[in-house]
Amino acid sequence: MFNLVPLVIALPIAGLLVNLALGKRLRGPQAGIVATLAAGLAFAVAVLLLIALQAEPEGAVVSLGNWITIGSFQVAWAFRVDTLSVTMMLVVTGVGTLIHAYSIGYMQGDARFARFFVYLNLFLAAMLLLVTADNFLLLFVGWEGVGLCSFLLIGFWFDKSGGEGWRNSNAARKAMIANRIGDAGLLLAMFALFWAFGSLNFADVFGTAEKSLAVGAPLATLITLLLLLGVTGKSAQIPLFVWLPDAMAGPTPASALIHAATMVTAGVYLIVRAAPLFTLAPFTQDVVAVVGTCTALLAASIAVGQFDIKRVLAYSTISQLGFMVAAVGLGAYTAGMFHLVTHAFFKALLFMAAGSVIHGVAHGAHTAKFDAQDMRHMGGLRGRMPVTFWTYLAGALALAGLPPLAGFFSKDEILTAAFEHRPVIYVLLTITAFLTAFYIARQAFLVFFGRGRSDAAHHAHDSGRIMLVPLIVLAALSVVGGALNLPGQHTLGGWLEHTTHEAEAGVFNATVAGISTVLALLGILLAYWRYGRQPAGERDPLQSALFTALNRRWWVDELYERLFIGPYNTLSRLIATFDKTAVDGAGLALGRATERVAEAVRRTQTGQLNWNVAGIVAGLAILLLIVAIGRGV
Amino acid sequence: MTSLNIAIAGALVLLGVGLYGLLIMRNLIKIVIALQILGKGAILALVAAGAISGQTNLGQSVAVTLIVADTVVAVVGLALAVQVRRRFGSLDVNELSTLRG
Amino acid sequence: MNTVIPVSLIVLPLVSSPLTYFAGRLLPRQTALARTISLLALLGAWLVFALVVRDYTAPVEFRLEGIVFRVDGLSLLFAALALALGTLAVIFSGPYMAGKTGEEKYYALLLALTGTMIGLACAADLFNLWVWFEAMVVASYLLVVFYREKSASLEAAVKYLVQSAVGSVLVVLGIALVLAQTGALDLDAIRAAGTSPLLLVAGVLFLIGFGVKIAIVPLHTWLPDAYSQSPSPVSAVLSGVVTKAGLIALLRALAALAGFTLSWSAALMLFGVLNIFTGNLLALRQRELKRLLAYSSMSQIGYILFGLGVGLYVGESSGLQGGLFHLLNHGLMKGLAFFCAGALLYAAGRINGNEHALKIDDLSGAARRYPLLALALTLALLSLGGVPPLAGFMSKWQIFVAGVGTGESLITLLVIVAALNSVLSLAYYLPVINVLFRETPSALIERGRTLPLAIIIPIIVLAAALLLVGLWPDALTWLTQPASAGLLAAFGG
Amino acid sequence: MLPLALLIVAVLCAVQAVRAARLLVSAIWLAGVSALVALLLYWLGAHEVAVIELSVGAGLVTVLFVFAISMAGEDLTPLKSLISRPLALALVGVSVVAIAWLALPLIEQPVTGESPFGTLLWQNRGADVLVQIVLIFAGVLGVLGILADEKRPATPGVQTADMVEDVTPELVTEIVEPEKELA
Repeated sequence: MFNLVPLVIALPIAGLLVNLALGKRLRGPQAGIVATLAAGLAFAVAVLLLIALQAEPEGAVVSLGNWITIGSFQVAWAFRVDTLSVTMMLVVTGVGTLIHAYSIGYMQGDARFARFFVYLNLFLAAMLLLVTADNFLLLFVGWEGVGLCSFLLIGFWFDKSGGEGWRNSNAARKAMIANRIGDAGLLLAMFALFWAFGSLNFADVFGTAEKSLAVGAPLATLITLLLLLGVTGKSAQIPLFVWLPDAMAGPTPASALIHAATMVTAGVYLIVRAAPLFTLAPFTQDVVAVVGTCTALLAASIAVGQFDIKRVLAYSTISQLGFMVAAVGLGAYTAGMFHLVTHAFFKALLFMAAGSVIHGVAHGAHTAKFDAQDMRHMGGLRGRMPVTFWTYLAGALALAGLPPLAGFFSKDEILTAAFEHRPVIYVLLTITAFLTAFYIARQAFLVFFGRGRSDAAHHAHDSGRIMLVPLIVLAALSVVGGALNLPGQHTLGGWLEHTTHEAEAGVFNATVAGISTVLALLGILLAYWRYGRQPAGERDPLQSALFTALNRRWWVDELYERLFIGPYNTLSRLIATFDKTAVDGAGLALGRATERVAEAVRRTQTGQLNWNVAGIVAGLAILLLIVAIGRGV
Repeated sequence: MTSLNIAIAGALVLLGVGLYGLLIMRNLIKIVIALQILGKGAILALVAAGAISGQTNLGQSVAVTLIVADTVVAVVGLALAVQVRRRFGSLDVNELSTLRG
Repeated sequence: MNTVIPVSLIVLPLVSSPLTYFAGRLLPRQTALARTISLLALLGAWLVFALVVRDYTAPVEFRLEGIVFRVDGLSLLFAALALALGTLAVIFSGPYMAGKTGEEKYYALLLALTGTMIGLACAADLFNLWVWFEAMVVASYLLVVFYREKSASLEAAVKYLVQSAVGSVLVVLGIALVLAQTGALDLDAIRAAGTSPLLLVAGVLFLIGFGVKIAIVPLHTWLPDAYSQSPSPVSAVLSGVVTKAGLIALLRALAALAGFTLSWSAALMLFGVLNIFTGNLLALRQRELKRLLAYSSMSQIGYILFGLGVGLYVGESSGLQGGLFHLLNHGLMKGLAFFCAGALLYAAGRINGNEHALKIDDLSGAARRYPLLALALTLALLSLGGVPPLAGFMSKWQIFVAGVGTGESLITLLVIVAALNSVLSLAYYLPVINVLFRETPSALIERGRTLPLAIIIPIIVLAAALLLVGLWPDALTWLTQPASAGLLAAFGG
Repeated sequence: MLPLALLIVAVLCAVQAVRAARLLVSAIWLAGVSALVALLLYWLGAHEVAVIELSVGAGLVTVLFVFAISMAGEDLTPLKSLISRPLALALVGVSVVAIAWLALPLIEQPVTGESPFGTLLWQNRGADVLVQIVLIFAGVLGVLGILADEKRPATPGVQTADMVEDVTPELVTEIVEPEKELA
């Protein structure tokens, strides 16, 4: 049964080949159906693997033969079936299939409908290669592949008219560069691994490392720090997170699949996969936890101040990824993976619900220059889009961490782990949890409650069935997803233990759960206070909140001001400066400097023959001088 | 000063004059002339090298080949120069710097 | 092995060259005949090549009129590359060069070029090596300036000629020094004569002299002009093989001066990194496709040099193998990229010399009109950018592994710089791909005509080869392994 | 010290070839260099090389230069060099002095074991001569290709001629009224 694993990758590839070959001949939604079918079959294979694993939880490695042989260095086409990889496969193909189906509705009528599904299938294949690879090199192939698909999908609408197409392709470029910096870290880590262990096979590397390296060995620290660089790129952590908000330029299903549910979690997966190395490097573990925590807090506070419906979710994603990274940094691998799974459910749901809203509002809009993503133009959609609203609500509450929804249990496990090991991190993450509840409730109130604040909002309507069914399925999963790893049962923990060998099972801590629940409720209440009662017509609730605060000197407003507006403004200024100075242009300061140097070097190509010959003579003179100096002048 | 040393010195000085000419001359035909001067230096060097190592024949026979090769290059260069003059109306290499950057 | 077979490997294309010319000349407007003869000659050469490979167990030596030739692993590797790109270029040129003035000269010189390169790879005598080199360069002049009525082509050819000639003279001076010191020109005899500091100077002269053709920085200035102005099939051959012929000649010459292998390896590594860096920077702001590809060649050559340098430094064949592997791969990738550029120019009907006029924006929307072409170009560019699992990644990876494997911190640092440059290089490859898949077709694409089969075949062959080599990198080991082992032995490792 | 004198004069000729304003004059100075180098070679005992250099270098090449100059025309406008002379001098000086300094002291004094020159020439280096044929062939094709005129809108049956036929009228105009085309 384990031998089926190459099929998981082969099926999406088959799907994309069919679409590539027949793309022009397929009419209507056919291309989408082919792609969805391919994804669905891959999911079925993953389920079969799951069943096989029940009998043999240790899993197996399926090798298709040698790939590279360089002297003693060998890399095989080998795929690993174990509880960790199958968990990832299920998430990727399961959520992936739903998003494929949703896209059939969302991308309807797009000029490049078939191409979109080719990209989606390609992404799926690369992501599955990433999670099933049995060695770092094969993992890297998948890693690069998902990056490439992300680039293609972010820039999917690069030919839109006006500045928008330019912005889209710029966003794609930025994502590509931030990712490639991370990739370089991974590449260097692989060099170091090869240099130290002479192999890139997971089993060889981890086995040798555990035997030959002491805890805290500088080599382990170096390698894991380089891996971490890769993680920060792909999983959008500090300092490379800046590409993810811009990545929202892509079509919403791509955002849901790649930039929320799957690709961005690759970093978390990598850390869990390389857990034996990270265990040997306590320093890196601390760095990972700190990076994750800071990212979570920073991103959550930024999410509070956004008006673009997708940007809120983008920052929320960064923040939640921070939670996961912090968890694996604390050594709570199960908690991290648990949150990865539940987050895939509810964040994909939130994105697709947001997509449904955008779709609905955009259809209601009658003017061309209308921003269908601005929440200030929405409001009161509860009645106009009931299915979207209810499913969205399930996702939002799960994200906010209200019991008994999925997010509550997974987040709670992370908080408990932090509470036991690192109180500071616990405090910071709890604040983040409070902010999370606040910003997602703010979004809910702005979008769905009150009265419509634009003409478009009055004319919005719910999306078609093909888009709503995936929403409903994911909503159900968001509600009951916590059952995967209920306190006391630890199904997922016991399952993953076969791979991670993590002995410690998360303990349920009533205090932690209580505090976070109360804070989540407080956050929602606060949001209701500020946004839920918002009379129609006022365009800018945040500004008006500030106005009220100054006018009435109400302590809640002052607190609000102190807590959010001030820091937020400072932060946003900081971020803006950072963005302008460092991230703009080619993507990074490095990019700018590079372009400047490139321009300077370009000038040396004068095109004048005399100078060309001078180059030759100068080269000769310099080499001769070096030789002369070597001779000991 | 033996005649061999003179040949070697000659080769080096001709090399220098030729390279200098290549650097400062802008007329295409004069650049071909500079290449020829370089070639004369190389011929002297080869013959002298053969004599120094006692392989006089070897040095001289390869020098003959060098003369032929140099001539072919000069001929192609001159043909190019004539064509350049037809197209550009000038032999100035500075005119030939449209391809840059 | 019978020496007739290896001799005919060299002689066949050279003898067919005048045949091609006269066939095209004597029968007016019968250039199809010239094309057929050249194609047949190359197919014959392939046959001979297969025979040589079949019987190949150890290097074969033979004397021709008193001068030693040797067919070894490196000769085979290079002959394979030269024949592959030569054959594909002849096929491609069929429709591409049809009806141009001097078509018969074009084919004759293409054959002569291929033949001289094979001869160069087999030469085992220092001066003979130079003569082959010079003959190769002379054969390529007319190919570069084939559009002689275009001023830009003339300009490129002038630079190419003068800079090549300066390099040649420096090589001759180096030969003179070697001759003066050792009294021999046979490479083995020179090696046997032992070392002397004088040979270090000779090596520097070889490095600079052959370096002009290899386009090591700062001797590279002719390269972007010559590559971008030549007819596209010639660009493919120039960047795919001719540049490497300089490298092969340099390796042969330096191998004879084996006493300074460490210095050579250091120089190769440093020039390698310098080339990677400069090439990338120069390519970054290019808007012309062929010029961008030309600059990218510089950086790819840098990887080759770096790999070879690492291999020589540690005296282990893996780095050399990686370098030679990349040499082959670069031939495939860059050949493919230039063929694609040529196909687009053909489609635009713009093949009367304005080869440089192909701006990157002109590719807009090519994927719709020419999906196969766009896919092939994408593959070539991704492979050049080192995206796994394509051929380019495999060889770069092998080079990097060898570099890290030395355990030297300085070399590891250089590997890191080279790896980071791989990141940088995507910054100019990806936008091109992006443009290819744009929705709105450019004027060029919109009016483009359909591509004939003879233009598509080389593109398909090379694209398939790239994929195959990426998925199964061992496919070329039979060429790289003996070549690197032989080279290592020659350098006394 | 005849050879030294020959060398000095040869170098002076070379310098004059670089300095001369008129191309024709420059070409004649080059012929001088060639002739003097040939004499020097003769003095050194390389008789055959000297003869070939005299006939090819001083003879054939000079004729070619004169022919080419008459076709291309004199460019009398004095051109300021693109690279400043001191810089050029420094670059070349460093290279040449470095080679001299590194190489000269290491060359040991000549070993004399002469063998008759002429007999060995072609036997020893036969392959070089064979490759030379390729080289000359390629060069000839190159020149023909470079100088060929564009294909005219074909009058059927008429082949475009090479070089001489096309070039003659232009050559005449160049010689008779060199300024005409410049204007």
